[in-house]
Amino acid sequence: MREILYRDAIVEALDEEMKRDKSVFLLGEDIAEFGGSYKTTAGLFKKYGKERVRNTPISEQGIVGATLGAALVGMKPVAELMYIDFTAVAMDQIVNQVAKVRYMFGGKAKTSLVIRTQGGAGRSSAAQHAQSLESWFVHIPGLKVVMPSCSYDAKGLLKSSIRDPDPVLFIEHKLLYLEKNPAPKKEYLVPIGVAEVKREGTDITVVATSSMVKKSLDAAEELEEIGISVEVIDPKTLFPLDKETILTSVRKTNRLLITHEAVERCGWGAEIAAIASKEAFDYLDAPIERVAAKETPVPFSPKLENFIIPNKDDVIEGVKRTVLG
Amino acid sequence: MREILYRDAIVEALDEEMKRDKSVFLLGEDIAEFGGSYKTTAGLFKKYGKERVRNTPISEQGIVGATLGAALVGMKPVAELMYIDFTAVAMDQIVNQVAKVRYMFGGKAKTSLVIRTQGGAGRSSAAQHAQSLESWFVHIPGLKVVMPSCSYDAKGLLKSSIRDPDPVLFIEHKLLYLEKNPAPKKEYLVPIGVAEVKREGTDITVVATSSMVKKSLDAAEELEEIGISVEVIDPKTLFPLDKETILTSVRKTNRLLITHEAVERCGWGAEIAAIASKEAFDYLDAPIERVAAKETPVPFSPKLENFIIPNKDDVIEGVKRTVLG
Amino acid sequence: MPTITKKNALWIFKTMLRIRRFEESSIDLFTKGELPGFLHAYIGEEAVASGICVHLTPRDQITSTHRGHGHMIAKGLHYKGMFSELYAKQTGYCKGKGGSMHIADQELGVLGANGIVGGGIPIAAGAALGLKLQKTKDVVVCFFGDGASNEGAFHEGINLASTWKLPVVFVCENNGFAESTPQKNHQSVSDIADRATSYNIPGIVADGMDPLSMYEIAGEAIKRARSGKGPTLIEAKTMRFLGHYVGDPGTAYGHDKVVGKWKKIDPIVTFEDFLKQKKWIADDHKEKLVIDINQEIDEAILYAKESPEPDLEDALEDVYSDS
Amino acid sequence: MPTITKKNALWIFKTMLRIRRFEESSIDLFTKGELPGFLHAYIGEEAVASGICVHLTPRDQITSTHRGHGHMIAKGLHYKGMFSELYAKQTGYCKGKGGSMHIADQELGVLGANGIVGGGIPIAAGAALGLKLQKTKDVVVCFFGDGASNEGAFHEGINLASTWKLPVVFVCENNGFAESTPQKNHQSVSDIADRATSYNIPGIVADGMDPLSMYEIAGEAIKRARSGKGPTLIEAKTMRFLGHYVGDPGTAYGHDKVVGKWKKIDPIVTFEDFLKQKKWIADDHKEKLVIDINQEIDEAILYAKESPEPDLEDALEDVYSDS
Ligand SMILES: Cc1ncc(C[n+]2csc(CCOP(=O)(O)OP(=O)(O)O)c2C)c(N)n1
Ligand SMILES: Cc1ncc(C[n+]2csc(CCOP(=O)(O)OP(=O)(O)O)c2C)c(N)n1
Ligand SMILES: [Mg+2]
Ligand SMILES: [Mg+2]
Repeated sequence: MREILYRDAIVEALDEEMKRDKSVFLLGEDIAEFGGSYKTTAGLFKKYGKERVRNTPISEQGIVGATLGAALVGMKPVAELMYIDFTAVAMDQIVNQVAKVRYMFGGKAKTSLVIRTQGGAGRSSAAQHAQSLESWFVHIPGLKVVMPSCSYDAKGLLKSSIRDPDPVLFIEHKLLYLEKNPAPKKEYLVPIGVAEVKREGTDITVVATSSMVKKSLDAAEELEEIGISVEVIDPKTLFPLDKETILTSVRKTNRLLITHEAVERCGWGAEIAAIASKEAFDYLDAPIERVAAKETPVPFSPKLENFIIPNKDDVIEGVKRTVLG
Repeated sequence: MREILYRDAIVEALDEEMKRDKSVFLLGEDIAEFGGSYKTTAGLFKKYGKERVRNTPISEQGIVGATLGAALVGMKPVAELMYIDFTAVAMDQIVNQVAKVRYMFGGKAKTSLVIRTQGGAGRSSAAQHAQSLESWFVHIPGLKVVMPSCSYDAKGLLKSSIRDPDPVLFIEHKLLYLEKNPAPKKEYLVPIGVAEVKREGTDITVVATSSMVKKSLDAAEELEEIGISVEVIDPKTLFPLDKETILTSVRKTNRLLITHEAVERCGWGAEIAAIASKEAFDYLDAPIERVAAKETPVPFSPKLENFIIPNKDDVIEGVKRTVLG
Repeated sequence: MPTITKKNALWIFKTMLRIRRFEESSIDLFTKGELPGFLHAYIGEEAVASGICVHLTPRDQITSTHRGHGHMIAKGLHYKGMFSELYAKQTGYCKGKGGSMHIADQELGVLGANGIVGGGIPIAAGAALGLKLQKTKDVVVCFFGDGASNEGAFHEGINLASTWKLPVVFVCENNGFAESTPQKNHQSVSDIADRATSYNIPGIVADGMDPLSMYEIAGEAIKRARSGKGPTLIEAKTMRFLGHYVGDPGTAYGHDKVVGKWKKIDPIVTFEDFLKQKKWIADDHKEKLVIDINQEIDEAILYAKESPEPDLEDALEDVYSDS
Repeated sequence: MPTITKKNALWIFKTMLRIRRFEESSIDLFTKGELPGFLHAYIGEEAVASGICVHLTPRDQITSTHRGHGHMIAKGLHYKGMFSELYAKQTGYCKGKGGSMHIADQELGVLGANGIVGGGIPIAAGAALGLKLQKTKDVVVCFFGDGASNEGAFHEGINLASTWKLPVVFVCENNGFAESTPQKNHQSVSDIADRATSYNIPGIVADGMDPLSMYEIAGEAIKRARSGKGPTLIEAKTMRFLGHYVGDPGTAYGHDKVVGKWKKIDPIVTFEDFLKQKKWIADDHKEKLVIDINQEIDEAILYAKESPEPDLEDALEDVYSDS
């Protein structure tokens, strides 16, 4: 299959959906001629022009509010917030407006919109440009939260998100943009709310999101060599959650480790641990492990950043703790 | 002991600390002559004047930013955000500035400040005035999160929060304001980071926050009658967390139920379930229950609001499920 | 001399009465304990919504505020759906899930009241963007208060609308108070219209107690928006005759004191005089109108009372499109 | 004729050189791959920070931006601590935890660079409030860019400062671009100083390429702030000579094209001419200065390179006061 950069998969998804549906348009900071800080809209300004690829002022409340307003009158806007850290600037619009209008209005609001953003550490961008805040949004009824870990899913899930009638927060990862992996040129969709078993195994289930998927697959390779068989699951969508795929796996392997780049406390992994510890209670042979970032803001120093962000070895250690006890 | 309204306990704590320390001052919307939407600053404007009890424009980013700026130059501001729902408007200042400056600046920032707010449902104030968002803030390293459930703790914990060198998000509950219960007039402090066993029991541990504490104690009363002995723990501080008190109890009762008014998914209860399921793994005789709000925005209709918010009977049912299996 | 037609003048007069009577009745019901939640009454400000919405078609959109009943009625929402919503009934505009602060109706172009001060402003800009991209000639009117003009959302929303020349009219209802706080304590400008300078758009002070002033100024601004010339900021100087919310004595900072002077220029009274001068209405015209309106209100209240409450399961619906 | 003293003029000249050379060296190191993260260079804008900070004492405070090196140096921060921070060393101003976008020093009144555009503006207002409550005569200078003037935080921070007449000077460094986006595409005003109207405070356009213009206008504004008359909004028209960040070709929207014209009025060159006219410096004065500065830079870089990296445990400290 053709190999493509994760960031180009985003461009391709946007391009295909804009071609397909005139009501789809893009807005965000420096997404037009500049093509976006991470080049995820490269070429689209040339192709679709300034009406449908709109540079906004630096005003995140304005961007998200405008996105919602346009959706309410029947457009399908796709907004870009340059860093997930900046969702904090637009939090009122995202949480009190976008997520709630349908419900508050008794179901009659049109809210087909996507807010694209990217998170994660690894580039020494320090505390305000490297957070992983997905659990905030999973906590808010009315939002869907999608987090692709590879080019194939990035394209297929973004297309599904744009077609979805509900607001979707689509979270990319800054370190994945330059990773190349397979994704067909032809039209395809990846459904929202369906997890994928990325690797089958029998000794332990590892649920990993975004950048941790690759790290977990690498960890699984190494663990194979010492005779530990790891099943790796990528939920892809944090909400709606494909609980069954995860629980089925846990009931098979009897062990669970959850790993993400967000800090552990009140992270999304806590929810998965709470669900599994209850719904697979009689199947668990060992305590559920969480491999997450250490509980600090993200430091600038690469050495420290690398220390607080979970890596392959942390996953390996966690698996060993769980399997070997 | 003297009985006092929860809201008056707040006033008393502010009054005592303002008297004690000239660097303490208050700012917020309508807190001056009006005394605050819930009268939690009543009388203080008259007593301390407009310099130390400051009405702000309606601008939550401005309020929190000003709070941080004043703290950085050595003041001890206490800000009021009228509803926790409005923290979303100030989220950037709270999360990207207040919580992180100490760390980003290498430990040299003065950040002794308190942000008071109130959450919870029960007054038909609908989706934008009734949320419980505490887990957002527990997820952010750099913040302390305090949630008093009675007048005694409201006064003692607010005084400790004002004296604390770190930023504290102090979350009150709109339905508790008019509840009267004991709190001494004399000076006392309630330490941050210490949970309290509100009722001893042997069959199950119920960890309850804010408005759910009273509901859980009432539930425990009733359950007593059918022979189920419930231990009720109020963490009081969601972070730093008094893990030991909770774990000790769970290791004794071998059962755990967590209840709060926030929605279940990615709520604070998930974190407690994740911790207990791991650290008390060998002690648990039943799956951990969570009794939380149903996963919707808060509806206006009292009938629906009452349906989605957990009550005493939900706690009783949850306990029965867990204890009687 | 204003160029208003008799038809428009009578529409405005009737609409102001419809708003006034709706508010009086809902206050009455609320005080009797029949309505849950809380209410923010529009009484005293009727000329603003009426003088503006007379220019709007059902396809034009508005965003509103916590004090939104007047906007809704002026935009054509019916009493039955509104009272039913205040009663939290299934037949309400939001099936009882929204309440006073969240009434909306996409058919009639109401993008919602809003419980977040200033929250509707960027949404209005976005709706205007949508209407522009759809190549319609429809416009958006965005209502908000003096207090809201201090929120970041005000700045971001208007900056966006002016930069993109969007078809939206921003209407600041300056009633001199933000909850208890007098304007001079929450901003250092006296004319909020001056803030238009920040966006290089027209900023115009209108007399919010005078329907004709509102009519003329709004007419211009809406024409401007329809013709693609971009947004206008209108500041309507007005006053709420009651406290911030129903039950608020309004004694802080002497709101109760200043109100008296404003009641003397009650827009309904002064506009009735104008209509009589013009011989556009007979002496008993108002009484007749009020009788009809009261009857409609009584029917609507009865309808609301008799309407079913939502079912418990309704609470779990409308969170997502498929739920 | 400007009233600047020789002493102040020389301080400004030297400070501009110190900034220029610091930026040139850090760009050089960054390009060689010696520095982690990313850098936003202040080259071209030196007159702004220098012409303003000459008026400040160490007790006065500033808030800065992602493009903050110039502000830091003008406020007196030393090369060693700054290079060490860019190198992410223990000896950096933030122990290597902050980096270029978060350098701060409370001793010298630097409340921090800021990675959030506009994030420092309400903080500056709050610091000014604190200084006022402490009955000092100290002031706060708040730096931000043209792009930042579209953030809600700009509006809320200045509204608060003007309503409370706080001792703060807001300095908008208008370099005509927000990342790639030209000013005309992100706002409809050409003079951001006009936005002062929204807060009823003085709004003054200064020539950000001319240290004397900055010196005069900032002097007035700071005097005004110290004497309790409240804030001023200064718009410094300037230009960054390089791309948005080090590595950005700056080709979008022709930034690279316009820059040439601005380089012709390089503040360091023009101000040297002024000083020579004034006979305040000899012909080889600049060369001598540069030699000293270069030596200081070399020492600082060496110091930074030889400084220890933070220990792993350091990552876990400074989250809370007791951690
Ligand atoms: C973001 C936010 N902050 C605060 C409030 C609480 N609040 C509700 S109405 C109001 C006053 C609004 O004043 P104004 O904008 O002048 O409108 P008015 O009530 O005078 O019509 C306030 C502070 C809110 N609802 N939302
Ligand atoms: C809230 C927020 N939005 C967006 C960004 C990304 N960003 C960093 S610098 C910048 C441009 C800032 O432009 P301006 O304020 O004019 O400052 P300049 O870079 O021109 O000095 C942007 C959009 C950010 N850091 N913070
Ligand atoms: Mg008002
Ligand atoms: Mg700029």
